[in-house]
Amino acid sequence: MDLFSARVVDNEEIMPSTHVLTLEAARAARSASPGQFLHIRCGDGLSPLIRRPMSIFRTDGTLLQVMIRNVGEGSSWIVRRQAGDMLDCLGPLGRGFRVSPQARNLLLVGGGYGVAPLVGLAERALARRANVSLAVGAAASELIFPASLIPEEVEYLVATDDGSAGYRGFVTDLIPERLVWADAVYACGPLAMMAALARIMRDLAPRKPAQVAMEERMGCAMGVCLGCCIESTRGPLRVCTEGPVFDIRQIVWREEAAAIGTRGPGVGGHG
Amino acid sequence: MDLFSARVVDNEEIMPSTHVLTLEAARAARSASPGQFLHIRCGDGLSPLIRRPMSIFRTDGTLLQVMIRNVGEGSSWIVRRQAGDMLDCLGPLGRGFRVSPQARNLLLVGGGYGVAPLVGLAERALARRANVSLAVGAAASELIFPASLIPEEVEYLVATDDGSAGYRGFVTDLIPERLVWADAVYACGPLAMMAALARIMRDLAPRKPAQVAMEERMGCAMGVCLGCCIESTRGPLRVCTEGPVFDIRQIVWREEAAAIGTRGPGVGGHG
Amino acid sequence: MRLPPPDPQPDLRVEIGRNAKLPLTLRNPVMVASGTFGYGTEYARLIDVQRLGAIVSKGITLHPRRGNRGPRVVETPAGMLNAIGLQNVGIHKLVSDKAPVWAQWDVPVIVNIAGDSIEEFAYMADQLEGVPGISGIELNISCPNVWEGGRVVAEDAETTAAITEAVRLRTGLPLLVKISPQVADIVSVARAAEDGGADAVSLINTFVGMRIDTRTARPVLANVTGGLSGPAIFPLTLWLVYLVSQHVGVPVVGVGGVASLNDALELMLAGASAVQVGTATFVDPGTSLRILDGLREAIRSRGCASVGDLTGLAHPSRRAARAAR
Amino acid sequence: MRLPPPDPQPDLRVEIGRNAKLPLTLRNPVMVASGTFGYGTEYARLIDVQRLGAIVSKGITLHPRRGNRGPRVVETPAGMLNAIGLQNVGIHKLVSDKAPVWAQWDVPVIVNIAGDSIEEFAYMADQLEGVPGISGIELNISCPNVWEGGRVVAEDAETTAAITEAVRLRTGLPLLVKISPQVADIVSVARAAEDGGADAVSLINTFVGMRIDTRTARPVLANVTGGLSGPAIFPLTLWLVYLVSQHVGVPVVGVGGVASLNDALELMLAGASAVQVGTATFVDPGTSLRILDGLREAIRSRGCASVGDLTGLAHPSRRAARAAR
Ligand SMILES: Cc1cc2nc3c(=O)[nH]c(=O)nc-3n(C[C@H](O)[C@H](O)[C@H](O)COP(=O)(O)OP(=O)(O)OC[C@H]3O[C@@H](n4cnc5c(N)ncnc54)[C@H](O)[C@@H]3O)c2cc1C
Ligand SMILES: Cc1cc2nc3c(=O)[nH]c(=O)nc-3n(C[C@H](O)[C@H](O)[C@H](O)COP(=O)(O)OP(=O)(O)OC[C@H]3O[C@@H](n4cnc5c(N)ncnc54)[C@H](O)[C@@H]3O)c2cc1C
Ligand SMILES: Cc1cc2nc3c(=O)[nH]c(=O)nc-3n(C[C@H](O)[C@H](O)[C@H](O)COP(=O)(O)O)c2cc1C
Ligand SMILES: Cc1cc2nc3c(=O)[nH]c(=O)nc-3n(C[C@H](O)[C@H](O)[C@H](O)COP(=O)(O)O)c2cc1C
Ligand code: FES
Ligand code: FES
Repeated sequence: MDLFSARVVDNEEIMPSTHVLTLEAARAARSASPGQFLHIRCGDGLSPLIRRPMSIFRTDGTLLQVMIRNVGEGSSWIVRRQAGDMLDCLGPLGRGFRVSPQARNLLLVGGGYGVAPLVGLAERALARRANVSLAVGAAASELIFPASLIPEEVEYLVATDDGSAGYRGFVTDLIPERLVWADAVYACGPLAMMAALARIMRDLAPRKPAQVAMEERMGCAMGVCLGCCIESTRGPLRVCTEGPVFDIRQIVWREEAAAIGTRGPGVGGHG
Repeated sequence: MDLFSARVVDNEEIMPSTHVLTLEAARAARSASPGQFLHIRCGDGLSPLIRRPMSIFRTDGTLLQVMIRNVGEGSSWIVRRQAGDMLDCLGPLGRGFRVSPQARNLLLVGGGYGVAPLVGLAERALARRANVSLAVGAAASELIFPASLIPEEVEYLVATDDGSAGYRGFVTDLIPERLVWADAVYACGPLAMMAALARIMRDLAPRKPAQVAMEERMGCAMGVCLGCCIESTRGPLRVCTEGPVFDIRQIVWREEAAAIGTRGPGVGGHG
Repeated sequence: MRLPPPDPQPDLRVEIGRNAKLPLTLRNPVMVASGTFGYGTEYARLIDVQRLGAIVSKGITLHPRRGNRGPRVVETPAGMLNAIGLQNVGIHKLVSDKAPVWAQWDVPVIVNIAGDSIEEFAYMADQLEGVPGISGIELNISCPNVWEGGRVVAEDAETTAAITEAVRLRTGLPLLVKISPQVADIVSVARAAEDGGADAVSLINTFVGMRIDTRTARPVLANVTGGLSGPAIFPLTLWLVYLVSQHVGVPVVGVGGVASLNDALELMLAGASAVQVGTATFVDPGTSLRILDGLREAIRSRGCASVGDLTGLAHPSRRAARAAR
Repeated sequence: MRLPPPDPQPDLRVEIGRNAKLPLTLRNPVMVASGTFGYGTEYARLIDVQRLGAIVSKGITLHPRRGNRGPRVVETPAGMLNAIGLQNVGIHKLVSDKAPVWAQWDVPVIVNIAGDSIEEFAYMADQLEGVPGISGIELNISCPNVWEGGRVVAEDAETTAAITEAVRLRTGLPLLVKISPQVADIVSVARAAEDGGADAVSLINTFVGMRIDTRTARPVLANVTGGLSGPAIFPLTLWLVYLVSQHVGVPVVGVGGVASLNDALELMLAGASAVQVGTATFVDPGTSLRILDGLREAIRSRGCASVGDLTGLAHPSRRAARAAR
């Protein structure tokens, strides 16, 4: 883990509002594992102030790629970077996916930019001759991650809300029938998707290894501010340090906690 | 006066830390008069927040030039702009130099980036066949405004603190002997220089027309915040609206007021 | 074939003046803040000021004031400090020279007044009564010499109630009371204003801050301290609006750091009935009108009929009510 | 030929602990703030933490705490809000697991403690007494539940004095008292800390703020409010340091928005003897050490012999003294 300035060597818009930036970042590229992330400064001024966490998408030799969805001030600054610009990065951070050498058949489940860490994971798994199936969900076909960017050996399953591509419905609907085949499940995407997956795993395959990459708003990404904690069966855990990848059964899904009325001042106040 | 987005067509470093930016700004270029200024936004974020006032250096058809000395956050952002970039400008603002049609011999006195509005003034004066003498002071020769950027017809007098170019001493030392020749005097530069000039004018030519372009920190530059007021014999006046060019005899020079001990909470508080 | 009738325009009107003889209906909730829009004429060359919900004019005192020495403003991260010192033309000149211009305008002008005593506030209200072109009064009881050795001297609940009552007795105009964020108990000050007869409370005035010039080792502002405004203070404004609006019945006007449509929406969800744009106008003179245009769209896309439907939606009570429906 | 002796290194040392049995001499005035540097170990992989003047550890309570639900942080213009809720390992684990690590370090660690009562503060001080690796105590009396219906409940002069006295009686360690900016009279609170036996006052903790998610119409933070930190608050910190340092005799530690050498210099000129860097470390982990390096150069170029010569130079009294010389 390092603080480094990476040169942008390429910036490609791979689908609407989603860019892949290729960075010259030898040390980070060599040490990164799928599921880890960078904490990226967006500009050199005071706004936006806080860095933005972005998964490592792929690495290749001295190059490292991130896939950025333009959703706000920080990400829109990043996607405007061009070849030659420098990007101030901290990372690789956190704990990535843990894949047991025994796992032969990997089922990957993604939604939105959650596909990013899964592609890197798929490439690593293929390299050691595992079989990979990647199921991806999106609102409509134009938001589906382009198949051309996924290794051919990967079985690519698509679900869209409106049925404009692949299966019509939730990507999690595709999971049950593939659970017998899968030795392990890895997911990254919207909270609701991962929570649904957690229910499926609990009901249908309570002992099958399954991991999820979680998200939370971050301050430091170094484990000191405790800003990114989520509830787990072991108490609060830091997404930036104990995560972002967790065992799916460790997570206390926020839905209940977020019910109306349960929000309000905590006993500990600020700080 | 307009709020407009101007395309940068050129950015040249004319001397160390000093750039001339050429902007495509037809309306402003046509309506501007020497001594007026633009209020320029430095970046599109929240820091730096407040625009920076910059004199209009020269205009030519649809083009307008500003000369920027890189002294801090805002100016350093501006000098990093390149051809093709857009600059968010408000202006032309304020009242420029007022030159009576009778004035045949114009004595211009500048220091630092204060030369900027004087060059534009000189060009206008030459166009109506006046004689122009421009005296410029700087700490050392490398900080002297390049003679190549000044019309040939202008008599160019130089003074440096260290004598590395021209006269050794203050530029104001050059003024007394030229006062008989001059029909009017126009100055822009550091406060101390203009205050010294004011004393010379009072003592040697108390009735000769003389104007100074003043500076003060600005908020709005539109006359509403009253942030830029300076003391005049008529009470507080807004540099952005009644100025930046004032009759030299109107100004109450701040030196006395700035003496130790006289600062402190005013009766009116904030707001 | 007949086209369906156009979507009804959302109702942007805001009423201020429950207790006033002359209640004021703003056409929309986007005003510009006192001290950041002069006497309203200056920006008229640049933007269509007539579209604003209201203009609050520069704080006026009984006698003309010269203000503080310069420098009077300095920048800070995402903000600025000002120590203008209430430079103004005095109330008599305002009535004689400014009000007649305003009387020709569509946009209502609210006059921000600062008195040295209860009597002076009352006298000033008297002077404004019945003057064409003046549509409301905003009491600036928070500005002068807020801090004296660190103590908040100007604004406690009693003083606030006393000033408000005295002005209320003299004026039929809608009465806004502008409150400083740096009081010991802002809820009780706001309530005192309400009890004293205010038609609305404007939250907030600036926070005390300073900057030092490290080259000269001296305060940048001649006045040493200045009032902090701009986006930097927005989260503080938002909390105080959220807090106070749960404890008063009159409309709350949110002011402090508003720079975007999103900021304005946050304030309204927090309980503001209207907003004032201040420092952001210096940065981008089009801010207030852009917020206004965006607000119309935002209300429509949320399926609301009127802007008031947004007010306070983030409050636990409103959330519970929504959930129960 | 002999070379002239090198320029003497400016003296960066700062003494804290006039009233303590075990006074602490910091090698330099650049510390890192509580809650922004964990237990000191985390950033050790990234920067040379041993060069810091001191590390203030995350606020600790008697019993371990789980903290608030998430989201716990949200960004604001040039700042951030946090509502961590004092998640920490509890004082016993701090003593058994963290202190032994610190005992091996060059850099002194100051433990920030938060009690629920005077007795709890005193008990915690007892637990820290004589523990190798712990070089000082910072009392965090400003953090929990600062606001209750808008009233400042935690921190008035009496409570501050009582807590400080109780801890002073139990500890020989240097004692810093950290003060909230949102008290009715900050000078009297700081004086109460001094009178109670504090060796220094740390100014300031965060300001209460909030953000609302306009899509969901709900507060972003699960806790509704959070504490505002970062550059946005710097001008407010600076003023309070300038104000308080003219009224207390003990060193003032400036904290709140420090992000650059210039900020640190402004604080020292305003009267701070040392500074703490907090949020800026998240933005750029090298901030504190860069300030340290720059400070050395800045002192030398001003012709000062020691860092203490800068402290308070912007005060009128110091200015007058300089002018008289
Ligand atoms: C471990 C991790 C990995 C991520 N990987 C990717 C990735 O590979 N590609 C990608 O496009 N996005 C990724 N994200 C989400 C990304 O961090 C947010 O989209 C981004 O921070 C939004 O910033 P913004 O300024 O563009 O948006 P704004 O909405 O303006 O952000 C406002 C604030 O909210 C925070 N925020 C908003 N959404 C999120 C979010 N989903 N997660 C964390 N903080 C948020 C921002 O950090 C910022 O403080 C990841 C998030 C985490 C936690
Ligand atoms: C009417 C007018 C015309 C000017 N014309 C020119 C010009 O043609 N070329 C040029 O290089 N400079 C000019 N200046 C000065 C220029 O505005 C400042 O150098 C610039 O604002 C500094 O900003 P900064 O962020 O780079 O520096 P910083 O020192 O970081 O600025 C910090 C703050 O101080 C203010 N400030 C600092 N110095 C000045 C100053 N001298 N005048 C006003 N505000 C200041 C800035 O606006 C900002 O708010 C002019 C100033 C005025 C008032
Ligand atoms: C995430 C976070 C956690 C904090 N936790 C504590 C704490 O436990 N105890 C404390 O006294 N202050 C705490 N603070 C306040 C800081 O120590 C500091 O006073 C404040 O952040 C202002 O400084 P800054 O602007 O440099 O961050 C915390 C601040 C942040 C941002
Ligand atoms: C330059 C300036 C002058 C101000 N003058 C006044 C004033 O005369 N009366 C008043 O009540 N508020 C005054 N204010 C405060 C603003 O009306 C407003 O409350 C404050 O600036 C916060 O809003 P903002 O962050 O949008 O600017 C002034 C603010 C600024 C920046
Ligand atoms: S982001 Fe600070 S602990 Fe995870
Ligand atoms: S800068 Fe606002 S009045 Fe001149």
